[in-house]
Amino acid sequence: MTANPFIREGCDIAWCPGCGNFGILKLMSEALAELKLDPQQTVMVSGIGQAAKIPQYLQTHFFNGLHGRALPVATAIKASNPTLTVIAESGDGDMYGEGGNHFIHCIRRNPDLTNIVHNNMVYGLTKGQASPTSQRGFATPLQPAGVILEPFNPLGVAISLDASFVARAFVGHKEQTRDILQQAIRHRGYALVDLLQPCVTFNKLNSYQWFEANTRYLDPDHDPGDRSQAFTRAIEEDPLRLGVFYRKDKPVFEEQLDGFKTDKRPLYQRQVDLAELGKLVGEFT
Amino acid sequence: MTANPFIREGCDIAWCPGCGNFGILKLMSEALAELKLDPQQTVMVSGIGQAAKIPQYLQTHFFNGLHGRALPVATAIKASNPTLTVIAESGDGDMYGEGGNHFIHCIRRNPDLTNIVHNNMVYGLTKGQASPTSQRGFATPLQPAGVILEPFNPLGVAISLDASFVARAFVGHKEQTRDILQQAIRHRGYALVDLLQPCVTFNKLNSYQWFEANTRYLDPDHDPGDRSQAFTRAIEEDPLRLGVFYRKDKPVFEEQLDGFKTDKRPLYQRQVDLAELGKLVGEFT
Amino acid sequence: MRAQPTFNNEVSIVLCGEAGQGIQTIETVLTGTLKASGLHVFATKEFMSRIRGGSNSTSIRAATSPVRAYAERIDLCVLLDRDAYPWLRPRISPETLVIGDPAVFADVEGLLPLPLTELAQQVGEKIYANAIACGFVTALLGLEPTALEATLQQMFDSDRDVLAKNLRAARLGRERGEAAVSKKQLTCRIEADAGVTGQLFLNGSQAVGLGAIAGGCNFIGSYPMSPSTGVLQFLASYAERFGILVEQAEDEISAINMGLGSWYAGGRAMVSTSGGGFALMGEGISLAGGMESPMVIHLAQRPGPATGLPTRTEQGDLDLALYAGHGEFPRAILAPGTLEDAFDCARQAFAMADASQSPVILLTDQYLLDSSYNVPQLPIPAAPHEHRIVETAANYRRYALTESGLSPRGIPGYGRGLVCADSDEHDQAGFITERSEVRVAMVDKRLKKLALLRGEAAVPHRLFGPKNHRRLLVGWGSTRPAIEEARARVNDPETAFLYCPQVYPLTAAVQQLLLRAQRLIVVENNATAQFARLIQRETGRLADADWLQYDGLPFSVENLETRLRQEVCS
Amino acid sequence: MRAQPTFNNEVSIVLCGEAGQGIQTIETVLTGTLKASGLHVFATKEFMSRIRGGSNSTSIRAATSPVRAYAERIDLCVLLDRDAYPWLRPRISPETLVIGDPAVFADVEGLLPLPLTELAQQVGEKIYANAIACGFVTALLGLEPTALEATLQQMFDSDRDVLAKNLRAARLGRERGEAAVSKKQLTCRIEADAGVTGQLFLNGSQAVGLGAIAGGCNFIGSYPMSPSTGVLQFLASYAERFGILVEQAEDEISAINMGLGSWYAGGRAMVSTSGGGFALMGEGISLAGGMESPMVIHLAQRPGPATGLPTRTEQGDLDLALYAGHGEFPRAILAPGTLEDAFDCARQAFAMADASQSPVILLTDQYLLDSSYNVPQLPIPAAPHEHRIVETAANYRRYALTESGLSPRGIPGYGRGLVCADSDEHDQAGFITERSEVRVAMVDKRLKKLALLRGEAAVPHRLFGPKNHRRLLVGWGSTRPAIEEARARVNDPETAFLYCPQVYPLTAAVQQLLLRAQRLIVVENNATAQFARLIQRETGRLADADWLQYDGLPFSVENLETRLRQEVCS
Ligand SMILES: Cc1ncc(C[n+]2csc(CCOP(=O)(O)OP(=O)(O)O)c2C)c(N)n1
Ligand SMILES: Cc1ncc(C[n+]2csc(CCOP(=O)(O)OP(=O)(O)O)c2C)c(N)n1
Ligand code: SF4
Ligand code: SF4
Ligand SMILES: [Mg+2]
Ligand SMILES: [Mg+2]
Repeated sequence: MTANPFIREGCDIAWCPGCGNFGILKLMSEALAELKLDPQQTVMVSGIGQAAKIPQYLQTHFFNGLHGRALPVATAIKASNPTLTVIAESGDGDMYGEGGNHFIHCIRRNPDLTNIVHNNMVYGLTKGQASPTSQRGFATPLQPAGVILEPFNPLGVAISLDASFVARAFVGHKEQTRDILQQAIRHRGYALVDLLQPCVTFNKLNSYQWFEANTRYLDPDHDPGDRSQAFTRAIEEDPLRLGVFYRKDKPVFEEQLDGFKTDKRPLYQRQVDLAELGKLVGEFT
Repeated sequence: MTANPFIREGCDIAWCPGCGNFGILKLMSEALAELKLDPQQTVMVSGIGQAAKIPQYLQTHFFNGLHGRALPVATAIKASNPTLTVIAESGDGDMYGEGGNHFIHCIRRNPDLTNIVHNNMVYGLTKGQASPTSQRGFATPLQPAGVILEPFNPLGVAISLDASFVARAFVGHKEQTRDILQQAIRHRGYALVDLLQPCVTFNKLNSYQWFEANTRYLDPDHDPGDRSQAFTRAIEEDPLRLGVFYRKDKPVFEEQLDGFKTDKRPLYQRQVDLAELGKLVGEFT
Repeated sequence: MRAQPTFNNEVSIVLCGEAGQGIQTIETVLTGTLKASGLHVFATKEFMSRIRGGSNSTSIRAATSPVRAYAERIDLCVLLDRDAYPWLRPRISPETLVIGDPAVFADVEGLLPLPLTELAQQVGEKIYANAIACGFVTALLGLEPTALEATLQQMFDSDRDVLAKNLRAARLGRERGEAAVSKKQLTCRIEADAGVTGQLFLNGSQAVGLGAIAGGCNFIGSYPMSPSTGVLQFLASYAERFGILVEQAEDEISAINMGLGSWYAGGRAMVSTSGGGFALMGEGISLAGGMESPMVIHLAQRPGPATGLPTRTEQGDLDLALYAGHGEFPRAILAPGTLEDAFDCARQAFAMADASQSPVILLTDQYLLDSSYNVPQLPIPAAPHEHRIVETAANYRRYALTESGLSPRGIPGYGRGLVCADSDEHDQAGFITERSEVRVAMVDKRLKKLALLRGEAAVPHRLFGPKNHRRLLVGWGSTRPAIEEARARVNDPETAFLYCPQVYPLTAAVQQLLLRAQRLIVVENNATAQFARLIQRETGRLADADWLQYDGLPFSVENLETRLRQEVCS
Repeated sequence: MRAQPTFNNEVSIVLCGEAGQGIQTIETVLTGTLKASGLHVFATKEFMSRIRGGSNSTSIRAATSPVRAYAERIDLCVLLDRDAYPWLRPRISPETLVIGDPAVFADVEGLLPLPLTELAQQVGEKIYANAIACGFVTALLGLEPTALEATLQQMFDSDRDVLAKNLRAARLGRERGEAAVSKKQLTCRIEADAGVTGQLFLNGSQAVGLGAIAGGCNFIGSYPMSPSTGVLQFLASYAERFGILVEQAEDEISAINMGLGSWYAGGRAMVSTSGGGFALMGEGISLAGGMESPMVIHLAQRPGPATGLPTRTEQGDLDLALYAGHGEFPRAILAPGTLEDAFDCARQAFAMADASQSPVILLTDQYLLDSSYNVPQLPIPAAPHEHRIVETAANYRRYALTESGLSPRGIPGYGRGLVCADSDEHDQAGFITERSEVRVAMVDKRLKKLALLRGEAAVPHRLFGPKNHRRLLVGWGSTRPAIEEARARVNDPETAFLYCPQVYPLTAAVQQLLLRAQRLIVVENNATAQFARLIQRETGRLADADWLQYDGLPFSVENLETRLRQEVCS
């Protein structure tokens, strides 16, 4: 076996021992390597949070931007150079909280990118406040009497917006999750993987055991082409379903842009056509 | 018949002749009056846009704030003084575009307010660009080759987030729409009315005729308690369904706040308890 | 009303009506006709934030020599609507010829009657009042009918019937106009300049859009907001022709983050927005600063705070542009004053952003964007922009420390290296660090780049008037033509005008001029003298006077001329 | 390492280890014990932006008289982790007693060995190393064991077993400590001050939170962001007790808009955020300005740009605070320097916002918020805040023009009037208008309110040192105690220290002092001398020197003392 080209050597990893993020890191590097992707052609885009540090530990290009803003960045990277494989990966607070508006509109755009959300149902980096996916009653330093908001349902929302690929996975299940990640990365169009991940430090409720006990894969006869069925599964809470809920092939964003109609080159290979500009200016007489 | 106390006399109304907004204005003043609400206890909150000008023409309190930001304002007004009736009303661009993140998280909170969205499938005030609900192919000065994004599905998203009241109406149908508006205002909890409205100036596609031809009420046996069924109806595009899709009674946001646990008074009636503060400070020895 | 109106060398025409009545069409037709007749033409509009109704107007100056600034004086005032009249009242003098439908304006003393409703009915529809008015006005000015006819032909060439009706309407108007000329003994002595007809005629939004293309712009993600939308829509309409990726973002935060993503991947991106949207972009601008990403931000000013006056003009966001974004990093702010400047500053904004790997803000305003006039040519560069992206080597480090503070900029997928861009404080390779010595080195690295923006890469100032001046008027952005014209009119031998298209950072040359001036007068379209404060902050030099205006309207030449005369006499 | 260590009047202790090792617990236990022993105590921490691992440290000073600033010197350095050592290296002098596990730090010369692992194993778990270290240190300082025991008792009173183990660990540590004292002949002469034990001990976040409550804060919608989260969580923990509505917003934009909604409806709201979140609030701040809504914004600074150094300190957002938001409107910025100031400025921020119907920004930083020390008392006001809301009459107009610019503020549901608040330019009743004369009147009205913030409502400056100074050190915010102490140490008869808790607008008194100073030195924890620039912008007075630091750490007393000595000698 050759060495995995996606493993970045010598990182000082800033996660807590036992954190679910380690498992995700490993699965990601394996999934990328098995897909035979090229690190030089792969860009990881993230926001800020514990999950959002993952690009620092993978041997790829990265754009580790602002909290909540990975998706617009990733969309533009993909559009500006469609030859790149683009993965937007961050935490649940980042993607569904601060970045919620980008989440819904990115799905509407359907750029060809993979959106992986480490869903630990808590804000890790800022030390344990509720995230949009925190369960009702979950007590935190900021919600001392427990969360009173309805948990955000990323799958339901994505299916409502006719996202082209919608899946949920749990880091505890290595085989299945690696497979789901690979399907998502291979999928042409926007692909969401809501990836359940225990935060051993700040979320004592949703532990490895809890996820084991409270998740179950979609039935084998689940039809990912059936949107209503996918939705019905997505709103089930007990257990939370795992697997690929929904998929639909649709035209991708970047290909439909006027700016690619006649010129297919990535932007960095283009130069302004000054003669054409001269002509255009001439039209203003 | 006594005069409608919600009609503001002598307004110079800034809408185009024939605009669907006039119909909404009339229906709103009638709905409010028929519900026997008190203008002095009613607050309209809006953002910026043509729709968002409606509070200027109703005889109520208003907070005509920033583009996209009506819902957080409305949530806080209701929480700060729960005796008020609060209506957040704006356009589709305002609520689903710029304000998309507030839309999804406001639903999760479930404050007792009514959210009315004038859905003309276009940006009116800024002269005709696509809105999140614009149909694919709709050509505008900014989308000269037509819209390529999936239209935003407000009802589907709201149902995914288990919104407590979700309805769609069309301004062309006066009786039914007034009734839906009244149900929404009376409803305890967050209530969404996606209100279809022609923009006669910038949206030549979705005209009165188009809405007449492309909408149909939910079947009489539709069960608004069935979330999956509501979703299935919400993703139908041809025709667009009208009526109350979904409702569910849930605890409202403001009542669950710790700050109301012992003191039920609206905030303006409170004073800091300095003796208690002295005690608290004393605890820091 | 004057008995024997005479227009010498210049005429100032104002047309006003409701939104939706077609003022925009009249403006296009009339300016086209005037220019085709060999006159220098300037036009600017003011309009309400509504789609129909209200009161809008367009002010047109036509002259023997170039005109580029708003003037208050009205020679011909065409009233298409009752509501418009009170708004224009203050500008109407006894010399003004007021033209309107006698059925509507029975009470206006000395009205030059033009029965618009009646004539339009003859043609078929109300909307033909526009062509009638154009025919009338061109006749008053004694222009050849062919110019108007040709303009109409060009405009309505897609519909024969509509064209025929417009031509008929124009003729009806012209006949009335000719009759009025002979009756009033109106004389018009505005000589044509044959050179004008071949010149360009465009507005500020178009100039900025063209300049962006010249700068290599190939990506724009933005959210509509007056008065910035024109530039966005301009680029959208040429997206295919120039290979520009255009996307309407869901909000301004998305827009600027898209822009940064595009630069990262090798694009040349810009965003276009106004004050409120720009305020939302502050964090993104800070990200550009921290990540050392080039970024071009077009900030089209309108009066604030908050929603303010969405369709009016002000220079109220300089302070904001200067400090938007948390933390400390360099930036440049360019504020063009003419169409040529608008083109050139837009182009240069890309070059400066690219060269300095920093955000560059292009600061315009509603007045500049919505004003149009003829210009001989735009300064199209001889060669396309420099290609500054490096092909990366395997050991590429995005933030390598160098003498100048600039690290060679690689992009993913071009070369063998990895491009690691980080929003946290980072080491040379782009990885998160908290080591204080690295922090200090990175702060120093970033701040060093300001020297480039202040020096080599800077857009130079212009000085108008005597080198040996005692009194210095200072202006930035859209006020340039009005100040220039006022200064030229007064032509005081001791007064010069310093125009700063680069408002930040101030070049050494500008600082010297400011410090040397004996009397410093800063002219600004805002209430708090923001540029004067910037000068004070940068040089310690206090302005001796601030000439301010903040009513939502641009400075008129007369306003500045009057102030300058008073100043010179006192 | 010194042979016979002696601590006269003061000792400086640093403990360091990984995140998650319990440095925070040690800090709490040790400071509690020191204070209970009658010593004045100061503690501050620096930590990495990670939850486990890395290197964190806490610096504690204990003294005979009050200590309130960070000092570099280390007398006792307790190493709990290998990685921490290199970070502290620069602060370790030959005089420093380095304490650590001999198994881990075999290579550290002159180590005072404390076999933490071994002893902790004896007690049961690794975590008891903390109590062992506390026992050891208190023994070195010759403190009575009862103080430590009482502190542990208080802390672990919920779990008997844990408490017993902690007490045992403390004893083990103490025994080793006592042995070391006799062996090393260590002498500790820090006299106790009986008054200290009854004093308060709190940190900056708590002081701000308490001050907000004192100001009548009853609403906070905010989004977590270091280092501002402490204040938010503080208020959350007292939500029921003080009737405060607390909500975690989905983002900072929602947070500030919630705040404005609450003020509109009669609440007294604040938001708490840091630079990046504040940058997102700019449009909301502009809305507060345009709508004339009171608003209190707590901006807890950390080093930028972008994500920067999330857990470290800087004073880099003054410029941002000054100009955030588009358009022109008044605001005030308060930057407290001590815990008493933090309390008082937080309280005053509410009073000023309410009185001026404008946004007030409370500018703190990580260093201030994460530092704690004993204070005799907090300035709790005698009476609660004024009730400024009016009961509206039927013809109520929200923006009635008045002499002062202030219109009586009504709220919906209290009185017979309607409260119409608008983000567009509006007339006195709150309705959209585009009339230029109304626009001008409203701009003037809004700007007038600055006089109140500069005058009557202002938070006064403090001058330390001789009135007849020649040299003036100027500081704002958290640098106050370090500058105060450095000045006191040098005690130059010609040098005074001007501390400005209100950094904007500058009061007339401050301006006078600045203009009168012969030599002006501005001390700031940033790279671009932002306050010096503000002074220049407001007064034209150029600072003669800027003493800056921007490595993510606070100024130490020694740093300032050295600079001041050089300055005085030169
Ligand atoms: C604009 C802005 N607001 C707030 C923050 C502070 N912040 C950093 S990470 C984070 C939450 C992280 O939660 P999540 O995305 O769930 O990631 P996790 O740490 O749980 O993996 C927050 C609130 C920030 N960096 N920027
Ligand atoms: C931050 C910000 N961005 C953009 C705008 C400009 N703007 C005003 S209204 C509007 C869109 C209005 O569309 P919609 O909400 O659908 O209302 P409509 O006019 O169609 O009723 C936009 C983009 C703004 N005022 N503020
Ligand atoms: S805080 Fe939670 S999510 Fe973050 S590294 Fe630790 S265990 Fe993982
Ligand atoms: S632009 Fe459209 S939405 Fe706006 S008033 Fe006119 S018709 Fe109505
Ligand atoms: Mg999380
Ligand atoms: Mg709309």
